[in-house]
Amino acid sequence: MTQSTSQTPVDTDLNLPDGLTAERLLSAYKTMCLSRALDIRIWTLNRQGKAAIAASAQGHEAAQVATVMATDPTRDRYLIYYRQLTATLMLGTTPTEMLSQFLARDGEILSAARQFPLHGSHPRVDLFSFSNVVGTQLPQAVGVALADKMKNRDSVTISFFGDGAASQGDCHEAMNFAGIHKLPVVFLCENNRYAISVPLHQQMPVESIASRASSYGIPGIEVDGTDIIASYEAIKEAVDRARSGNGATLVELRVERLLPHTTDDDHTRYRSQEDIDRMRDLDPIPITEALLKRHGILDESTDQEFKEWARQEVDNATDEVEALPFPPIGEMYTGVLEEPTGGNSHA
Amino acid sequence: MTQSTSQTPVDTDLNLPDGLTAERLLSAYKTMCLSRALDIRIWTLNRQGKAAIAASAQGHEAAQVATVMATDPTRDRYLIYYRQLTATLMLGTTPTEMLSQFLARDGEILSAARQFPLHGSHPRVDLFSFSNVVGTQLPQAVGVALADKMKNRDSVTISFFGDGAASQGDCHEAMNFAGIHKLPVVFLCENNRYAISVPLHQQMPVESIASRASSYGIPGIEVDGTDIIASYEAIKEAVDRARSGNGATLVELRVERLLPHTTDDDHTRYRSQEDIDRMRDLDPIPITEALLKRHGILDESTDQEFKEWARQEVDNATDEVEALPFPPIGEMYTGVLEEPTGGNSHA
Amino acid sequence: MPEMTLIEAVRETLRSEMRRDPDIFMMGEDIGPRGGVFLASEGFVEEFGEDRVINTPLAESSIIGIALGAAVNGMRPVAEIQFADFVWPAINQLVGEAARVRYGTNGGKFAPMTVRVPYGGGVRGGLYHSQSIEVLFAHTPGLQVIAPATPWDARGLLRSAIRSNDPVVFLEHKRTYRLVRGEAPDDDYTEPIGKADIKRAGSDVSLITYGLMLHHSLQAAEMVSQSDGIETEIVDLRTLRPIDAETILDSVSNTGRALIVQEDTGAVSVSSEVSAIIAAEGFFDLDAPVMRVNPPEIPPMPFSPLQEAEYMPSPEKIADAIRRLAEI
Amino acid sequence: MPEMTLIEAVRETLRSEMRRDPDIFMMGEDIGPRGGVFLASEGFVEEFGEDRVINTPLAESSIIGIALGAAVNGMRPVAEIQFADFVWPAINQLVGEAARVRYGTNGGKFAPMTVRVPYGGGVRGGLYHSQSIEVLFAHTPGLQVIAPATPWDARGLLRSAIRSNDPVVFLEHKRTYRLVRGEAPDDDYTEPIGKADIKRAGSDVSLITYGLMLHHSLQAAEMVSQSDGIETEIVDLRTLRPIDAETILDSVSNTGRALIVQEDTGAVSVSSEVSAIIAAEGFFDLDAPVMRVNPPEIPPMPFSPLQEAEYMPSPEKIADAIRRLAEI
Ligand SMILES: Cc1ncc(C[n+]2csc(CCOP(=O)(O)OP(=O)(O)O)c2C)c(N)n1
Ligand SMILES: Cc1ncc(C[n+]2csc(CCOP(=O)(O)OP(=O)(O)O)c2C)c(N)n1
Ligand SMILES: [Mg+2]
Ligand SMILES: [Mg+2]
Repeated sequence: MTQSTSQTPVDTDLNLPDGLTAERLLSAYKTMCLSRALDIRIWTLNRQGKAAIAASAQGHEAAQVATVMATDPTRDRYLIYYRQLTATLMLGTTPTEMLSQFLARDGEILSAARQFPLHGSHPRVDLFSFSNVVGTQLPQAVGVALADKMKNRDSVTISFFGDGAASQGDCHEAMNFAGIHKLPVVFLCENNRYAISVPLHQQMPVESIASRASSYGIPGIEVDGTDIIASYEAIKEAVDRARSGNGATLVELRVERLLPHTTDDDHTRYRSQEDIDRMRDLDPIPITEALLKRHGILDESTDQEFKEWARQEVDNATDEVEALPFPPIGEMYTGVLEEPTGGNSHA
Repeated sequence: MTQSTSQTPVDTDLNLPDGLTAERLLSAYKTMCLSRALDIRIWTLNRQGKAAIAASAQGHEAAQVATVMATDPTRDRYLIYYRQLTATLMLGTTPTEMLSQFLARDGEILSAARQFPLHGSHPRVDLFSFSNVVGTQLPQAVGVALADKMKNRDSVTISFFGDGAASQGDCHEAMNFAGIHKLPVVFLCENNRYAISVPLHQQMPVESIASRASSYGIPGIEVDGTDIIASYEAIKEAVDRARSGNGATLVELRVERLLPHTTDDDHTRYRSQEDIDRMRDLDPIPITEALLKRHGILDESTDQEFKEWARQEVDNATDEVEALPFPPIGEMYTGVLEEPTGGNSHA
Repeated sequence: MPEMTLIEAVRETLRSEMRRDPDIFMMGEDIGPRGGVFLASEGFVEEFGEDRVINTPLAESSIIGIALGAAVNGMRPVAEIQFADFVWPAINQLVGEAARVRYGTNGGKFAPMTVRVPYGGGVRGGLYHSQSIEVLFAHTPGLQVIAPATPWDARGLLRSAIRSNDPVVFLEHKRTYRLVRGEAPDDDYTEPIGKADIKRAGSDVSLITYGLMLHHSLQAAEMVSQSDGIETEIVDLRTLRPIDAETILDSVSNTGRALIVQEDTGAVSVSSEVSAIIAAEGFFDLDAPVMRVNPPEIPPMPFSPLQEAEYMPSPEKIADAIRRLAEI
Repeated sequence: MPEMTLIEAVRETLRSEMRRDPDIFMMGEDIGPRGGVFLASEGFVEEFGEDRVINTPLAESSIIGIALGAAVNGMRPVAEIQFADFVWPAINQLVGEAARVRYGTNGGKFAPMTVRVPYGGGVRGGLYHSQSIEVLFAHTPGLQVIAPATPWDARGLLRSAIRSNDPVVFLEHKRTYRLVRGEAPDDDYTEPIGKADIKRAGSDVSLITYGLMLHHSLQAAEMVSQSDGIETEIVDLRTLRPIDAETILDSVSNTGRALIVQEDTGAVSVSSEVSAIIAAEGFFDLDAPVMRVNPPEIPPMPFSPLQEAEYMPSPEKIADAIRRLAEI
């Protein structure tokens, strides 16, 4: 996969957009490698009967690291859905935290293993996902942004969603409200051309989701989500716009879903061989690897080092998590409402 | 109201669009007069404590007669909402039928007085409205059109809706599906700039609802809904497109709501005097009257005759309906589900 | 103390809470210059500004979804659904999402939000302005459901609702808005969520009810007291989730007879649950079947005035049921 | 006769009905080439074409709203909601609209439509792939709600549902899909909507249940029969609206004891209603309180495997409840 691209001659004249450095790109690529290794492991754990279900981020990695680089995890907010494994890692979650979700282990940090993987909320970064119900996060993200605007905070809210979610009424209502009130939110669509098995042309009569932005008086940008730099630029522009009080943007990142929808799915039922073949060329890992190598940011030995490191991290995390027990049964009974004695409060 | 316009010199060179004749226009105008007289009476009956609630069609009359003229009541289908009094009359319902809804009388033909006025279904023309829940008719209309397409019928479905309904998720989902499947439906928005008291700029960040058509791969047309001919042309084009198998259209008719939202409302709470004054110039009755007179289609005596006829019709209907009893109490218990003995069936 | 109507109690509570806590804001259709279709926020946009009194587009799912997002991010939204009949598009965000935020994040996020829902019939509202919609909410873990019947309770419970750190569905019966008057002072009292209230003492029959039916039941109780000397104890549930089983069972243990009166249709409803509580935990106290007065199993409720009147459980029908139960 | 799984019974019924009546069509997410996520329509798009097996966008409200529109215009749509947990966005079109079309038009329009909803837990589905959502539907006049537990009933009742001229919510328990096998012949039998079925005869305790819990209850009944000689009569509701009060009351009149077992949380639920029916109309037959086995009042249900197992009413827990009730 990497042999041919590593032959490309080095071109050091890469013009990086504001805020992006060779170091940041390299570190993002490292996270992409980690995400891929973890993703593969999770799939394996499912096949071994250890993980009940998994949705994979394979194909979405460049888009997701670009998103995080374009934002500020110390103050921004991220409403993810199940496919943002790479983004969560890039935001500083650990492979152990992520794996203990898939294996539903004690101490699972997002939801105490009450929820599917990648659902719940994180204590260190403001990343959360309340449910599996596709599209619900869009109005919620708008409300989060509304609160920030009301409180004069300079946070930006990123609402991840898929092409499937774009058909939901909630998507329309959310974008409309954000447009009216010029809210600091970025609607970030990872368009992988499929909602499970339903191809784009059965989901919508238009080619581009971003083109719908005009219905909501906001800018829309469509970008190649396998291009880490172009993605960064588009998202950065949107984030800057939001942060400077100029409202929402709809960004559409065109990516490929390299694996079936989840471990429960078999995409050969509904994807043609041609389609499957075509998508393989759009794997963002070799594409980014080639890009970085071409510009002298990455060399072969660093690349091998990263990949070895990623494997090691994932091995360690697997050992660690597999040794953990399931959450104590009794814990399931608590926390439906605030406990009478204290508990959380805004006050 | 009519004196100044009757002075306008006659211009017989009016170029009427296909399908529209002087006779049709005259008869449409006559229905507008009837609708207006009935509308005024209904408001009075409410003020007398006889009609529980009424929404008025005043201001929407030209748009609604144009819509009916552009369609074919013998085969088309009309999903109305509460503001289509003029359209229902134009479709051949009688003032008596309409009044017995407002007064909830025995024999009320749309819903047996179970529902608010203009809700239920009509036995002679395929006009119906299942609920007061704004926006629900849009997916239903799409389903109706889908059935026609499946059965290879040449019916067109007209889905009336207001600017308020355009914000509902159902509006997005309906138009999207119609776009995908190229269904024979016309989305007919009577945009009167208010959803009860909420003005357009608090409902949406864009100027035109029709502009959203591009999100659904369908044409959008915006037209002055006080201009009966322009409205007819726009709708006719949409109906023809639907009937010839070329799919849906979104037509936006700009109209004014001349009265408060319903008899329960007081629009001086939220409309400026300037806004109220401005709207008075956009009353479609004098506008249409002037147009027809200008082109020699209507003369003063015919106009007086129409208006006198309308008053008489409404008086007769009022007498007739007021003499009717309320529906028998026992009837409320039947018809929730098909009665075991026979009842309706597709078979 | 001055009397006020129930809608006044709601409005004054909203006003004083908005003054007290700048994190509270309101959103809903027509709540701005129009003051809400029931005038619950009359004059509010003038006092608190457009940022805290947000006129929304006609889109209920987003009203709740946006309120939810704001709630988990430090605000205390009070959302208005204009009529209960229009809450259905918002169910996904309310029952599916808001109810489960605290549990699903293991307390990482929580949603202090109040959803005000004018509901109920007897107002010539026909099939789509008369519905009772409490069943699903009362069934859902993670929600609190309040249905006050008096200005006092409306005030004390709306305060508790707004100050709660979890979602509350606050049901206001439209017919009671201007019909019911009572004391509801401006001092800072609250009523506890989850506690029923004995609105009339009696030793012969326990009548459990809520909302408008409390008032019909109080009338019925006077009727049977005068005509037959039957003394009815009336338990006003006030909160439909959680239901106060203790107060219900206490009352039934004194009377031995239970009648549940409800405006909503009976099948799989709040009256079913109250009956089930008694049948399980109060069984040995019972001298007679647990009876219910529910309207007929047809869509609530016809627009026709005679049919609407027939639909509602009237004081007379309730009185008859009390008499029948007392005789068993 | 050959045995088949419950999902096979569903699939074969859909197939034979689609062959029988050209007005039937299907719509839903992934029902095309994917064959539905549970393979209920495997091979259908190949046989019936894209016009009759419509892959929809991810938009539940429109799935039901469009099905409703098609139904009132001469078709018989069978809509699939992929998981019950995703039915909430469609509630407005289903409960608010479809349920009231016949009544609200005084019979002028009616909606012969079936909405298939895979529901229930015990499948490691976590909070959003495990829900039971029957309460609101079972409460709503104008809907028919079916919840079969065996391939035979699935087949006979799905036929009745599709052929009904009014809307049906057809609940298929996901855990039963491949777990439960039984006879379900291809001959054209139907089972009546609204009739419960005695799945086990017994004279000591009446156990009323439905769905997956039927199977747990049958196991429990064998356990207590062998260990304690207690004979449990098991009433499988099969239809949740209308509930078959007669069969329930008949059984209770023989046993004098009633236990209701349900997977859904108990407050304001189907088990409440069954209890209320017995407490009102079977009271004088009762020798003991009406008892219920419900899961805890927490959001159904944790993803963690041990917690999920704890959540579900197990055969052991049901057996314990039978023993306790029989001893009173
Ligand atoms: C409201 C709702 N309907 C259906 C589902 C089942 N489902 C889960 S993911 C999915 C497809 C989502 O597609 P998309 O939004 O494109 O995201 P992707 O998985 O492609 O990243 C569906 C239909 C759901 N989770 N929520
Ligand atoms: C879903 C829903 N929400 C709220 C209402 C209350 N309501 C009735 S009419 C209306 C405004 C509708 O405005 P629009 O669609 O522009 O129609 P118009 O009355 O202006 O013709 C509102 C908010 C409703 N009927 N349905
Ligand atoms: Mg996708
Ligand atoms: Mg309007």
